[in-house]
Amino acid sequence: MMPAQVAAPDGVLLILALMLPSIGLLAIFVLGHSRPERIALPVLAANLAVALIVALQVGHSGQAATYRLGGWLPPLGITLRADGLSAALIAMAALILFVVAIYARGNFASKAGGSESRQPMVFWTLLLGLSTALNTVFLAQDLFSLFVALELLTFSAVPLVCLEGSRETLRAALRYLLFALAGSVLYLIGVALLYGAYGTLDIASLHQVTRADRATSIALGLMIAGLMAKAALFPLHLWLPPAHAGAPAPASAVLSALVVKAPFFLILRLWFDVAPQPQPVIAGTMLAALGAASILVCSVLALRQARLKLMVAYSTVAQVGYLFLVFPLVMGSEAAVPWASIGWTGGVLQLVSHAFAKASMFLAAGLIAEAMGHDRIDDLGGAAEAVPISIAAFALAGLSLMGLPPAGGFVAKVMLLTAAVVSANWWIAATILAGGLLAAGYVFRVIGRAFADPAGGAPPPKAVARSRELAVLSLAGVALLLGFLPLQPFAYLGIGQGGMP
Amino acid sequence: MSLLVDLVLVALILMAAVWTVLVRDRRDAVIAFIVLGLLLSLVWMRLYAVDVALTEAAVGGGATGLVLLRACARLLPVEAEGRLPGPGTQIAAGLLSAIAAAGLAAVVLSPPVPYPSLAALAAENIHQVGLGNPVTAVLLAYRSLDTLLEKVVLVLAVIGVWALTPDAFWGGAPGSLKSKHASGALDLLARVLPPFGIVVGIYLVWNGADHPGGTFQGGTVLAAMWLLMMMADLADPPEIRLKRLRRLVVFGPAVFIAAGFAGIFMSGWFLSYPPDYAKPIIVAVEAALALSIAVILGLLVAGPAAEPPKR
Amino acid sequence: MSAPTLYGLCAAALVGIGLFGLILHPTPLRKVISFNLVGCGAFLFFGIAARRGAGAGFAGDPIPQALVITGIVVAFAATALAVALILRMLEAGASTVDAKPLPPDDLSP
Amino acid sequence: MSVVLDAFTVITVTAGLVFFLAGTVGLLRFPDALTRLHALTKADNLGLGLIVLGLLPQCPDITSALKLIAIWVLVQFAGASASQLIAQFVRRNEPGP
Repeated sequence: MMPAQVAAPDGVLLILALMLPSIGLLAIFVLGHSRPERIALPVLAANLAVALIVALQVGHSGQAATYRLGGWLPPLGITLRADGLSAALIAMAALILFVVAIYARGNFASKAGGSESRQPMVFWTLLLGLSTALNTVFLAQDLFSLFVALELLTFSAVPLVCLEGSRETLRAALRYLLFALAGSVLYLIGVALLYGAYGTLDIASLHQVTRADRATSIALGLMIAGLMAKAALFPLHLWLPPAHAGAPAPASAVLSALVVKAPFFLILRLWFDVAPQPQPVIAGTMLAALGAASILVCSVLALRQARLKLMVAYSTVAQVGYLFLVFPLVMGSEAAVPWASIGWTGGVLQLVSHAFAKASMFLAAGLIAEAMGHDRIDDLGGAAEAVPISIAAFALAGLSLMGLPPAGGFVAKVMLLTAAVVSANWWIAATILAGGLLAAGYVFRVIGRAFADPAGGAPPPKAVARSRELAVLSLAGVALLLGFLPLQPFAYLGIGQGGMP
Repeated sequence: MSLLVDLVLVALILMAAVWTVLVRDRRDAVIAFIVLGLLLSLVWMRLYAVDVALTEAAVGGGATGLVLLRACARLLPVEAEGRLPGPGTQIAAGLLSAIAAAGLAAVVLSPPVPYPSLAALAAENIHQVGLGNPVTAVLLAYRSLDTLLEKVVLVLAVIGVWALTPDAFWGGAPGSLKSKHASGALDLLARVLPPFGIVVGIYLVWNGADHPGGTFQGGTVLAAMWLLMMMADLADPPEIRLKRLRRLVVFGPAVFIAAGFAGIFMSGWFLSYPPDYAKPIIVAVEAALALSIAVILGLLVAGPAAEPPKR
Repeated sequence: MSAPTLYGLCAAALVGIGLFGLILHPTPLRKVISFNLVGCGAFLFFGIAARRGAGAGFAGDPIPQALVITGIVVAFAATALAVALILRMLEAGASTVDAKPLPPDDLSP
Repeated sequence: MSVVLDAFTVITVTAGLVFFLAGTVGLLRFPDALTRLHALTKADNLGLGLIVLGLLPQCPDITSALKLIAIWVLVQFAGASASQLIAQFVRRNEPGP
């Protein structure tokens, strides 16, 4: 097999998606600059441009963009590939990272002329690390490269949790790290078994050869179990609330909006592209049952939280639970291919709209805490006057979580609900409705308190920069705009699906 | 006879593993783990994976063991040994682990026929990169993206460890690795060994193109020499703000990325090498990487800064 | 029984023993050591895949061998990060380090 | 000629193994750390020396022979230093008899 030595391949943008953020983080590290945001922001802007161009190209050509590293064909070499889903997700990640970066200038911009300080340097390098990691997770087609991508994600995310350095955040970071490492090693064992069984780790090649035998089931079971721990699916969610609540607001936003989605995306890939068809019904039902448990248990826990950030963090576990409802819904649908079913489309839309809504919510929670000096929900009286735009953004994002029109979460949840009804999965339909009601409960609790009169003797709220409030609002706006999508499977997400090169 | 050796080795490994988990004292557990690492490098020799054996001995047993032992020493006064959970949890944990092990054993006992392998493909293409060591060909050519991304992981790990520096000490040096008790033997070792170690490290990198060896193995030996000198107080841990230090960390990954982009112009693909120059480019990249790996491993062992920067 | 099969069973046992330690031990350092045990088992699975895939003049399939080398280095970096976190947490004054869930109000904003 | 060399190798390597065995027995049987160290280092250094000596005639070229000798020298040096360090540790923790 000669490597195909073709000149100037057009998938070279995929390389830039991986390399630009890496180069940026190396540059910040080596320059020891006093103002790392001056490197990070342009890099994230360029990353956004690259992601958008890739997404447009994929849509324009109607084909997946691929790139073979070093010209080596799989199974020997590694392929990067942007199908419709991957392209949409790298664009989503790049957009959220960029807006978060604009917001984070308020937290981590350093003084001109000073020497390098810890928090800005660490935050901006790791934010770029996350960008590399997410782009790799969404684009790589090789199960071991995906392992390295997951490690990139872990190593970028964990130190962000304990950036502040308090005892509680350090403990939360350590617990996160232990869960993430346990997840990685289970995933790695699965990779080893798959290589032993098929002699390839390329997803497209595996798609064609996997058999429904014991080795494959055990390998995929271990990998999915490991990824479940990383995606904080009930009952493996214990690490998430303290970690996401303890991180600084911009880091929480990225962790909740994007980082927990990466392992779910990989489960989706394993389930639809690697696992032998048809997938076992019992496994799909189990995943959905755990998802339903996440929704119900963690929504109730969110209702009972006294702190705003912890409430938002518990809501993340609940909202990620919705994603796992997809598996039995797709199996129960009559669509010829998964991505033509409304269950699958609803799941993807839930992923994207939750990402925007939750990023907006955490950033809003950060501004509210900055303005009020605390984030105790019961004492939020007067917040609506102090930071009206943030409260508005919080409420708009909340619409998406509840699944009320006209938010993106509404379209997603209606699709999931319809799929549940059509496939006669009544318990799933009931869970979706109950989850929406519970979400309404915890969102309105905050909004209600925010419009109350300020408590006597409370210190006057501090002002926050308008540009940061607008950044928050823009994310909530995107979550809202997604609500105007038609209630049907999108051709775009189906581009290049099926694991075929 | 040959299988007897394997049986004895497996028995020793299982003993070390059980000891690692069950022994009460934390330090004993670490020592058992280091013994396990050395036994495992023998296993890798038995599996004819010499490159892995070298890496396991150097990184898996050596560097990991050093990090864990240092942790034990510093944890000693502070942390109480934890209380184990009740018998119910223990039995459940045992059952779960036993089921996992049994499932994996079942997979091992029913291998596919014929056994799949990429050895033939790797052999067919190795002339294009001009290397004699197929493992190096995989790491630096066929699957070079993994190796490149893993370098980014290492840099992120350094940043992650440094992120744990208390704010007042940012820019300063990690805590001294020096032993509390002066030792003539250690001092002598740290003076005599490094010249040999550096030669061995360079040899391993150079040799890695065609024979077992390579960047990690060589880089780890170099790191070990640096750490030895720090432990004997012949070298101070460097201040983390130093530009020179940061350049050394980034040097390898930067050269690798640059070679990758050069590949686009020279032979069409990112991380491809023009056949005539493949070997010199790969050896140059490996040399740069080995230097950075040595520094990074040393920094990871040394830990976050523990004193304020000097004026 | 062939040597790779024997070592494969050894790998399965290592994973089991490591998982047991990971669940059993409440202290994070012991969890990290147990994680490394599981990791060793995972690497050995690649090792037997390599040995069983010997051919084309190589005594082992070089691809899994290379993957193990990458994996060992990543596992080391993870161990170093975890150990640094453990030590920093104790410096920050945590008297206990058990992994019980925090009470809900234990986090400052 | 080669028969003589092979016989030499067999005899010296076997002798080396006997020393290793003696060292191991000493490690297990001697009463305290210092005497165990004594048994271990003396016997193992000699054992390794004999094995290296026995293998020298089997080397295909001079480089391999030099590598073998280098291994012996380095192990000697590392072993001596390590046992020094262990002995110092023992002395600090258990005040001598």
